[in-house]
Amino acid sequence: MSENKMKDVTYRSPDERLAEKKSKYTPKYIFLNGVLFENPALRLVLGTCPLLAVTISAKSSLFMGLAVLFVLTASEAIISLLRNVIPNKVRIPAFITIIATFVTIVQMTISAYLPALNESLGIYIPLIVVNCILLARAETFASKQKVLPSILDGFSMGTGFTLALLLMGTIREILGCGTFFDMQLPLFGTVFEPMMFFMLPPGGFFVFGICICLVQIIMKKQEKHGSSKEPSPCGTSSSSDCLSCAGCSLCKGKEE
Amino acid sequence: MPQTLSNILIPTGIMLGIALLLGLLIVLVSRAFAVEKNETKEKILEALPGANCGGCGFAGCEGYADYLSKNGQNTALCAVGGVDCAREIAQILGKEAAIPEKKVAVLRCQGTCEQTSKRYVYLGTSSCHAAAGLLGGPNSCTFGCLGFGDCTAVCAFGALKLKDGIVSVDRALCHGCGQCVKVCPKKLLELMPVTATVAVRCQNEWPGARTRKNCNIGCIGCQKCVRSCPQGAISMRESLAVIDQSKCIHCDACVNGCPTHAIAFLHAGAARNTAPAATGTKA
Amino acid sequence: MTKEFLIIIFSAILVDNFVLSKFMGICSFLGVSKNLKTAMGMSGAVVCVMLVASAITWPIQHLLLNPLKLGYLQTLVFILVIAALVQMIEMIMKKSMPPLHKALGIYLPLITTNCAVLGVTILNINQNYTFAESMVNALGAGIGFTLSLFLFSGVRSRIDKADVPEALKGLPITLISASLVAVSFLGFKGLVENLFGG
Amino acid sequence: MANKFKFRDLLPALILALICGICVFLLAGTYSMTKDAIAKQEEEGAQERKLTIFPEARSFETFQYSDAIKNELASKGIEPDEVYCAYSSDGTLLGYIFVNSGFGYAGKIVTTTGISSGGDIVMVIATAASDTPKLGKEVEGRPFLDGFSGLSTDSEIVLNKDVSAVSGATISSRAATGCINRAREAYQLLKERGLV
Repeated sequence: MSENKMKDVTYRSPDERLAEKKSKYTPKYIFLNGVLFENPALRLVLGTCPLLAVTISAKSSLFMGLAVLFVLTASEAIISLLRNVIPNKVRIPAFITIIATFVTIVQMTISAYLPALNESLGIYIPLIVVNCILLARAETFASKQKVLPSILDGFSMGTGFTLALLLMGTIREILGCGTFFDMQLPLFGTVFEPMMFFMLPPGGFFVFGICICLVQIIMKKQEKHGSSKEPSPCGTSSSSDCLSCAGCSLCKGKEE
Repeated sequence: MPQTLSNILIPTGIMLGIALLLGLLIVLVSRAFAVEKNETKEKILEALPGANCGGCGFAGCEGYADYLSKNGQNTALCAVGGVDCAREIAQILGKEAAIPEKKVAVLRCQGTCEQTSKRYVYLGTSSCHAAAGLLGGPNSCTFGCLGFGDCTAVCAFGALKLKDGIVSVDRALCHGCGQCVKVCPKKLLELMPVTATVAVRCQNEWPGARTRKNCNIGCIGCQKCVRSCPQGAISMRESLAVIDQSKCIHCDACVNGCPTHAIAFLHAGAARNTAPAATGTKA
Repeated sequence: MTKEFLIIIFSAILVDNFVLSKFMGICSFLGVSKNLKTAMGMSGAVVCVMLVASAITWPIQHLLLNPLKLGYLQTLVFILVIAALVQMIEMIMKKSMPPLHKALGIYLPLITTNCAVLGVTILNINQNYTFAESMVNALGAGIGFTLSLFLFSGVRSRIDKADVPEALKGLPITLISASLVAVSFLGFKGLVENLFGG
Repeated sequence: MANKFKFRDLLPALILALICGICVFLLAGTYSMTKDAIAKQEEEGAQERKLTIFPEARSFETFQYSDAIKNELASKGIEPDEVYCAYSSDGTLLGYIFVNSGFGYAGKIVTTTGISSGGDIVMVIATAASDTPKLGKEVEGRPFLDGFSGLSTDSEIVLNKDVSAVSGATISSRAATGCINRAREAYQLLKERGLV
């Protein structure tokens, strides 16, 4: 574990705490947050179920990423619009209903009026309902912030997720079946025998682990140079309300 | 028109029914399992730094906040939060502010690689507990610091660093939370008040001759310091000198008298006063 | 009849284990398997959500949605039922087991979007199991989830002890070991066929 | 309950119900608008599949058979979803089309099996909608399905003997072969009853 875990945890006076909560979410910070610091797939490790299934080919990862980007932005906007209406007791069912309805409407319109898009995207839309990112972002961000930051956050999270998917998709496709966006790569057919392992989900785990390792190295390098003013990756300032998410070992969250 | 109308109204009706039913169920369950909100506890939890280090003796900040909201005494146990955190808690509970006594961890061993030697080459897992289990560890002095860093791993503030075989405490970063004291298998780390200037930096209870053979900076029990201390603050345990910090007037007589330098200054600025008979307390 | 149930249970636990063969519910699987106590707490919650959800969704589908040809409502209604169940379990847990509730953190509400739970309910309908069969399937899936969580938290606590290269510390090494565990589960593929001559 | 059941306590339930109601209202609205569009898409897809099996066919009628036979097929578990007869322009019967569905690795597989009036399989088209591309989806590929063309419907088709399975997608290939075998058995039964 990184040795200085809670270096900055000292006493903060009440008004300091308030200022910190307010000023945190500037637009630039939200975008960088979604793509780099808090990339949903590689840092917060959310949305892994579709991620393993979809990143078999770069094309399908791209389409899945775009679908998630579109649905995530829109549903975060709607949820942050209704955040004061929905009482706290029924927040999860309400959020998930809004998300599920939105996804089903998108699925229907696409399969009815856009057959070309449906051919490539059709299968991934129902998968999005089960994607943890939507509910996680709705719960931690959209239900607390105003509409505009939520839309930006949805957009940045979507792009971050698409980039992560694309990265993994290309690696798995090149290693798994020697093609890139279905174009047969010259070297790969003959000299290098594509490995079926990467097409199977265990391969997905493996490549996912390697990608997170790469991100971890980059983040550590930046931390050493101190160039990135990287907040605690869980996006939560003090460690008390850390989400103890899977990425906990990366961030300054408390450690059981 | 009626066809599409019923096509829309029926599902909407069904959904309304299901959602209402589930909503009612949720409300019922939430009433049956209502958790009373403890306002003061929330406010106190806000005030505490949230390091969950256990320095106050409770299971993390949650436990301490719970205790405070119930009986409201000793508001100054949080070493990490320091003075202003204690003041805010006292203010929340409406008590007068008590000043917490800032404590810092001190390693009571100076057995670096040059001062001591190794009895065997230890290749097990790199943890003090594991090494201590094997004949008391590879060090020639079995009381000494093993240097595998169990304490550095547990220190939440990065105050402990491994330096040429033993642990060195960075007094600025140390918040006195006491986690390292608990985890050290040789019980070498101790929380001492910041105001302390000298300490016996050794825990070796062997008779002097045996200590001398295994460590050239250990306490050999010659009792020179006991005689030289004007306040009689130093007593002997087996053949190991122990200083009672409350009686110490920081006259530094014991440090200058100690032949093996087992008694040492705790921080650079401590050696302010060399004259043995000086009186008056230091800030 | 019991042979039928045995086949379902066996394939749900070993052959088509929801986490390690069908790869559903990985988000909470990775997030919670850090220590055994929270892992068991989580799988307890998942098992009862699966059982109760299957018990509720099966009649809704067969008595309400099918006769009225409202297939498209299926996902929405199922997720709503699961979300309500999770909300109730969260409240019960907050009252009776606060430490476990705090340890699970975000992962309790995330059971709702846990693909395994929704997967079980939809699978029960697609395979058009009878009510008893779908309950058995839910039980099997729950036990399969617990088994894989149990195995994996054991593996994970071993890893924390081993000295792992600096860059691989934490999540990467967990994922690589998860892929190895998943490969081991591939071995069960042909089990049910020759065991029961299915 | 400690305090009396006030209306305020019911508010969360009502709001949840309201939100769900509005959601489903929108959903049902879009469904009814898109229902016929989707049906049209499906119809086109099905029509296109039939035409690829019997290119020279001009018209397709659903094959009528009595309920007794339907129950008999159902009891044997080989009842096809739909059965069509293909007629050429001058009305001669070209063959039959059986549509069966089964479950592959990750979802539903629908097979459209064309059987000539002589009793041999003309061509098979499979759609594995929710299968993962490059794996389950390969079941839709021609290399796998062309293996079935020309096989006679008298004997059972065995995977890896008459037809080689798709590597890496054994479950989906087995499911597809199962559907085609069910179509074949249904054809045999209708033949015994003299209807075909």
